[in-house]
Amino acid sequence: MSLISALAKVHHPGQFGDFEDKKGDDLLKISEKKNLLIVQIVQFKNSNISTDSIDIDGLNLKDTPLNVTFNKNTRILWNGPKNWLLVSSNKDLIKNISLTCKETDFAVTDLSHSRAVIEIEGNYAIEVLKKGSPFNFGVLKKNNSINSLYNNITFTVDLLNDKPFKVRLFALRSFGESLYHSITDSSLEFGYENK
Amino acid sequence: MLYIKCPHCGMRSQNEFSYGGDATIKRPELGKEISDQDWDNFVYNRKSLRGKHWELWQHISGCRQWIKVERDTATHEIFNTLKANEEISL
Amino acid sequence: MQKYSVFSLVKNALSNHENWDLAWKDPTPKKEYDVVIIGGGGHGLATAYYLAKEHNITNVAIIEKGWIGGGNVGRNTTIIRSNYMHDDNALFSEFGMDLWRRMSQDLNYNVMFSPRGIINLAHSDAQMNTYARRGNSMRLNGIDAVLLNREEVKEIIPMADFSDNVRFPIFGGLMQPSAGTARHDAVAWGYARQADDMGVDIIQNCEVIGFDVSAGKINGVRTSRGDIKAKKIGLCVAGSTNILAEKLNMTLPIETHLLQACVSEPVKPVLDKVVTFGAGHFYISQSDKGEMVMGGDLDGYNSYAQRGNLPTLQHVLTEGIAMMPFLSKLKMLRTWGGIMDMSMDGSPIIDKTHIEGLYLNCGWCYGGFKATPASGWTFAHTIAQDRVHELNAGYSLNRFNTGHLLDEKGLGTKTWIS
Amino acid sequence: MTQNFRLESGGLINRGKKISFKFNGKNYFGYEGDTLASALIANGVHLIGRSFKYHRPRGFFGAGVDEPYAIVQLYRNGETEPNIKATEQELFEGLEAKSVNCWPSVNFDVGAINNFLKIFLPAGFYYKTFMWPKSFWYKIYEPFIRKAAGLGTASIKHDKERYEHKYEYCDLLITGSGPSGLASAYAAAKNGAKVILAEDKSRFGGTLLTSDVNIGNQSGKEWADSIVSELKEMSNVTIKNRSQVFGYYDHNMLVMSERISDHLPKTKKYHPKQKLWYIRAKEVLISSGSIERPIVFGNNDTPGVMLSSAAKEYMKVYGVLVGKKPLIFTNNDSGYETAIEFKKNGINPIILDTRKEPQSEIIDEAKNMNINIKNSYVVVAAQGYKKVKSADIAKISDDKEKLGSIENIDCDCICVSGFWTPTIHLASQSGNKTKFKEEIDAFVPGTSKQNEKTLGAANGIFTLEETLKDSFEQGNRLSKKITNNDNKVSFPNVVEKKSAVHDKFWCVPLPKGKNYKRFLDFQNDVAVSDIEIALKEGYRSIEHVKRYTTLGMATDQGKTSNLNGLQLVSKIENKVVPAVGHTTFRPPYTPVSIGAIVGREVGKHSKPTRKSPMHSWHEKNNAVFVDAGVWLRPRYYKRGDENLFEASKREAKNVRTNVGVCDVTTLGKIDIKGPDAAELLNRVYTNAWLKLPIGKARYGVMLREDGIVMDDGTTTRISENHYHMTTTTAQAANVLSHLEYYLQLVWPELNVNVVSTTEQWAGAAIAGPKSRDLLKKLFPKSDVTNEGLPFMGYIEGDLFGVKAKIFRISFSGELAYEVNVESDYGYFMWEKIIEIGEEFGIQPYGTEALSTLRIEMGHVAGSELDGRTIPYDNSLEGLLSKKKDFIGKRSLTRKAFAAEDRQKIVGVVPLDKKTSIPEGSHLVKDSNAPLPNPKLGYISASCWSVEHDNPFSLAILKDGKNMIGKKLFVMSPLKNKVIPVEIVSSHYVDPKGERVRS
Repeated sequence: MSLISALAKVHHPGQFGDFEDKKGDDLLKISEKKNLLIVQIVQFKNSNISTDSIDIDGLNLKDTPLNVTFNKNTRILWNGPKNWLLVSSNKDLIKNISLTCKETDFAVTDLSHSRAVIEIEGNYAIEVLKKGSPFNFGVLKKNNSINSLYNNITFTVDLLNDKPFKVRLFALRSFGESLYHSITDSSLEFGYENK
Repeated sequence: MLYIKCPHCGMRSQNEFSYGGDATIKRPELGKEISDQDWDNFVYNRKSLRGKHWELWQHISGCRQWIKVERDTATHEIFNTLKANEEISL
Repeated sequence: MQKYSVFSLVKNALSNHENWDLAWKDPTPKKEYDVVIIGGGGHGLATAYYLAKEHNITNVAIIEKGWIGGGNVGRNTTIIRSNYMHDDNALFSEFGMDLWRRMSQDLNYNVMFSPRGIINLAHSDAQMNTYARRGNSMRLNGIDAVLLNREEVKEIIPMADFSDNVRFPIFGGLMQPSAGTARHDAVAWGYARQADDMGVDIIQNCEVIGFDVSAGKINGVRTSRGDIKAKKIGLCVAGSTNILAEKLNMTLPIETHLLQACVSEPVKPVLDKVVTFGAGHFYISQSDKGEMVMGGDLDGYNSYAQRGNLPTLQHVLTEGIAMMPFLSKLKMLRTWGGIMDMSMDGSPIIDKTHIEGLYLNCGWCYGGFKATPASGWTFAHTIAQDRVHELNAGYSLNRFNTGHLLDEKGLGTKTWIS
Repeated sequence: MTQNFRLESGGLINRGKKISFKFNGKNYFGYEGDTLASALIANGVHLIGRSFKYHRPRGFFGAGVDEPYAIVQLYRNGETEPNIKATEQELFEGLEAKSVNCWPSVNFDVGAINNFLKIFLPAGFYYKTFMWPKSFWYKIYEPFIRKAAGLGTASIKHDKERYEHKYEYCDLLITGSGPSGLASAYAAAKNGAKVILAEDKSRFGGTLLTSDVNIGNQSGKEWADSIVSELKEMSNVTIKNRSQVFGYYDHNMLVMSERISDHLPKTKKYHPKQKLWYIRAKEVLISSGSIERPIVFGNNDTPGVMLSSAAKEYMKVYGVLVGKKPLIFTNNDSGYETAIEFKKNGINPIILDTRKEPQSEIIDEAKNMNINIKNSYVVVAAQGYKKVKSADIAKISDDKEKLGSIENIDCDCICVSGFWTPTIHLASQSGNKTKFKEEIDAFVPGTSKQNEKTLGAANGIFTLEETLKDSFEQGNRLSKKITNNDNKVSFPNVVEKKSAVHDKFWCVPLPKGKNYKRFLDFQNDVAVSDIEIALKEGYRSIEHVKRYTTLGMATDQGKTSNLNGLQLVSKIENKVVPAVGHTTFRPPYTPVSIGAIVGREVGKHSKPTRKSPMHSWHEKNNAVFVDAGVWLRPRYYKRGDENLFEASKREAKNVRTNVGVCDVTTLGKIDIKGPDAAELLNRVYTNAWLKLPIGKARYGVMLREDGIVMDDGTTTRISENHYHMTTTTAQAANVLSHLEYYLQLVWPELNVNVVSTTEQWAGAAIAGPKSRDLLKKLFPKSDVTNEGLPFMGYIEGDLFGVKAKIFRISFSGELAYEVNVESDYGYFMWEKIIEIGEEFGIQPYGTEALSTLRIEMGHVAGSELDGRTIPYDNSLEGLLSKKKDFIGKRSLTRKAFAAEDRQKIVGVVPLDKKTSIPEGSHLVKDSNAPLPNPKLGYISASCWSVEHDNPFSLAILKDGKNMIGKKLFVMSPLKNKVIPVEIVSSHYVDPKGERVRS
């Protein structure tokens, strides 16, 4: 059986846009991130459990805006009050989450297939985002994440690194190709390399 | 473009939100007898004040929370925002 | 009254234009009138005109907070049409179309009614069917309507996007050939001039402060220029309806919202139809001056500000370019915002109220300008006869209670969604 | 070719680089750094176009954004753009421009006949005539008038340029790089604030480029250059030229258009032509300077009459003389500066000063240079048609009412200065209530409304020292508020010449017996006499005057005319200017290209497109797609030469006889979890939900509070506290928001989480009598018998190693299932279904066949649930619980909703069983009745019934319940059709619903 990722039809290797004479981190690198575990974890309103005591892959659930708690494999993005988006390369983690976050207190929903994920690396990555998102990226620090929108498509931004920038963008899967177009089109001015 | 303070996420641009109208209208309790007039007041009739009023927005491209915003309808100035579960004090 | 004509123009030219009469006077308010109309917009002026002309009631004052014609009649996209689905809306508007066709002559004022036709573009078969439902309804009501296929649309408006690089291809459209535009300011001024001539007092810079109501009856109105008595008062203040309703302790099925419009720089004639986009909300026509007159969605939140924000216009113009890509190269010259009564079913209210002698004319949503003559005519009738005319019977206030709604769009009570 | 009007040296142009261009077909050259205007003037070209109404000759009036009439049609890189201001367009190699609003040429323009008829064409003339005969307005007069108006020509070709947007945030946005802009930016930047400095022109420095001042022992320009280069080096500063901040919106959001490529022969590949910046600034400093006011006199629109500041700018910036016999007409010292500049370049100007005995340093300097100065003198009228040849001048009395005898003096240009008007547009847009400042006869900003401050000339401060002082201070103060730094910048020594007080004089009286047109608005041909007529006729509010005469409504938006218009009204009405008021300033400050406002969301990308994981399979298999909202769905799969009708009939038939598969991924899916999930469903759906067993699905309808049907769908109980809800494609987002609304605001006590899982699952509907046989092969390990998986049952299965959800639900009315797998496996699932289904004769079917199937079954969908119908209308009243309350229930008791003869869904069959019934037709009793013919109902959906092989439609019909068996007419006047029909039950196929349970 074959898996077909959200951007399989549009993401092709190569160099595009105004890429000539550009190298290193001045040339943007764009890739699709596939096969990630993406899980929404929501704590119910009447739940009394302290989320600090929850341990998922060694990470806590912190109810702090912008906050990302992370380790090598896993990043837990604050998604709203008592609401997190866990993103992990460790697919088996889902079992662990279901055991840790009991259904009397938490709603755990696997959304792994519901997102298209684009990663952009390079000095101009934030400049690309500024072309379509009204968010004030001046306040987004390394290991922060936000939900906002890009050219009218709702998306999540996770800033993994800032020197040079490395950001992961999540959009609903069916919008993936449109967001991909928007992002790559905005990147033409800087030139980009598809990985 | 309005700049709205989401009580959960902080200052965000209006296009992350969708509008929800008058925040002071309370839905009558389910199963309770209610007069025609009161029902019409709930479904249709609106004060639509000029000046300060409370309104709902949903942070639809953010944390998806419904919030309450005190805004001046004549100047668009925003004075206060509250979470869904916080009561408006008029 | 001086009659306007080519001859009067020549005559006055030869006397250096020094002998033109006042179009309307600037009277001091009297203590009492038979009827007071609040609001010197198109509808208020038309109401006074028809009160005098059709019902011989001339002891009438129009009181206006600012200057006449300064509300939505002075800030709209001037579209006139009767392409409605619901009978009540269609028959009312078509009655108005007849008044439009005669208006310049009736008023002896060229309102430049230009029946150039309106086309609503359709972008799917499903939409063609929705338009067919409306168009057939119009035809059965005796209103002109033509269903156009893609080729026919292309013939008439070749500048629309018929290329392959289009998100929502054009399938066809519904055209009302007799629809069109008019010079909006002239409508207000024309009505004002005639009403004034028949004895109506047009009182500008006069703000309503409160009402004199006792035992369920209206006795008069308190204004910034003194108290004025009247047995009958007509409220005609789209955009400020909620404010005055509050002074009367009434809560109405209306919210006040902001709608923006804009014009491009003038260019030579290129578009001779009114066109609306079917895959969104955008409408356009070209004025006699050459400006592209464009509008679309509400700003989407309650507002009295008469000033909008750019993202709404960006959204509207995005649809404009999607429909007619050449617009991209034109420049936006002027933008403005109007505040309007958004009623809870998208249709207006012309009715008596629970207060004897108080009459209500409001809730015009986007469609007030085209309704000016029919609204004035039926409102005058309702005030003069103290009963609704069959043309405005459907525009009752209690329809929200009885459920006899006139919802053309099916959007319900979220008035900010357009 | 030599440039007769180019100075030997001087200016900021690059004389080393010649640039050739074409104007009205003739070749010229200019230099790098020229505008089209400066290059044309250098070549002695002054006739540019014709005015709007009278077609009078038009030249140059200004040197920048305030230009009212030097408007051309521009040709660039195979494209053309109308209404370009020659004063703003920078010269590029190969530029071509043509005059507008003239025919056959700008030199000989037939429209100029209007000029001779002008006494018959006063303000508002068209309201008074063109009314007879009635039909002539639209047919004859209007087309004629429209043709005459309009300036340039729009090409209807699609725009190939890119336009981009940028959202930016900063501490201080500073608009304009003149002395106040530079000083405040510098002070703020030194304090570490994040600064954006925007300059409309290509050169930074504003008036410092042309004024004769000294700052810190440098010339104004040198000082500006040094500040600019320092600012450019600072990482906290963004400094942008060719960038106009044109709009000040709510919450300190300003919008700026950056012209990235307009000055280049063509736009660089992958780069935008223009970029629109949405800037949210903590503080805004408006340093937009001021615009010189004209003085109004006879024929003041003749080419060669221009602003004195413009004449100076042409000399100092472009090394161009606007004339060789200049007459300077001024009421203040600015005119002297221009005269001095002429004199320095070897030209002898004459100054006419309205003032009697003004004294100042500048005047002394002019006197010392032996410049001819005539005090208490005015220009009565310019003479010359296409170019100023001479001027009628006269002495004016001290009260400025009476003119002395008229003399005529030779001149080739008249440079006018009527003092300065602060550019307050942005402050006014911000909501600042502006106030009238008597000393300068102009409006200045009042109390700040948002976080904005206005500096320098824009604030009515016209001395450099004061301007710089205030600007340094404000830049420091506002940045300190944000950064808490306090790095003071030392204040430089400023040397400037002191001016004398200006004369409050703006309009030259008409000499006796003369009838010169004295223009206020040059583009729209609005003269003093027009305003007089408007007032005489009672159009007295300034808004009425403006609208009646079109004063200030041209493409320059009255930048040089509004204030003089106000002065005139105030004089005639005998009111002070502020009592007359001014019209509101609205964005944009200058016209902005619509392409820039829209940005990159054009063409195919004007809206996002949503695609299912199986989209590429559909594409490969000849699917013809249909838009469902922003989703693309297969409408039918074309085989050979089939059309829509044939293909959908084939596909539908195959479902009824064999088995079909349809992509239903687009249906909204909402995952509902929590202890109170059942309670939530019970409140939002009209039927009962508390007792739904695990592993079972149920159909539900939800209403809006006003009783109208909002959506329908099935919801399945997956486990104790876990439900899987489906919605229609169209309402998916609304339903989720609706649930969140009730959970967060109305019933916060319910512990439920809702989240969209639409994209998590790829969905395939498998329908038809052979669907179970297929299912058995797809899921050999599962029990999919009627007992193991009954109608409305749910199980989980294993599709060749992929976990699947199997729902036994049916939209087609056939035995049917819906299989969901995780989206990455969607394509795999689909291929497997097609592959294994082959032996059962499977065919994919699209939305059109889906419609056919649901219509003949009488299932309601979007065309019936159209936001106007209640459950009863759709025969869904059986789903209304009597025992419990639910959203919208109370509204259903209303009179019209409960009426006996309420509309209801019925079936419609043509009597001849042949004629297709167009959707959108109406049902009437009598097809020959006079109009308006009462309509009894309408056709909501039509199909060709594959079961009965004849046309069948659904209709919403008044008193439908009692109409079954009746004969009516379907009418579609649009299609010229009258079809006799019989009303039947809406359930045309399998009315008892046996197939779905088989």
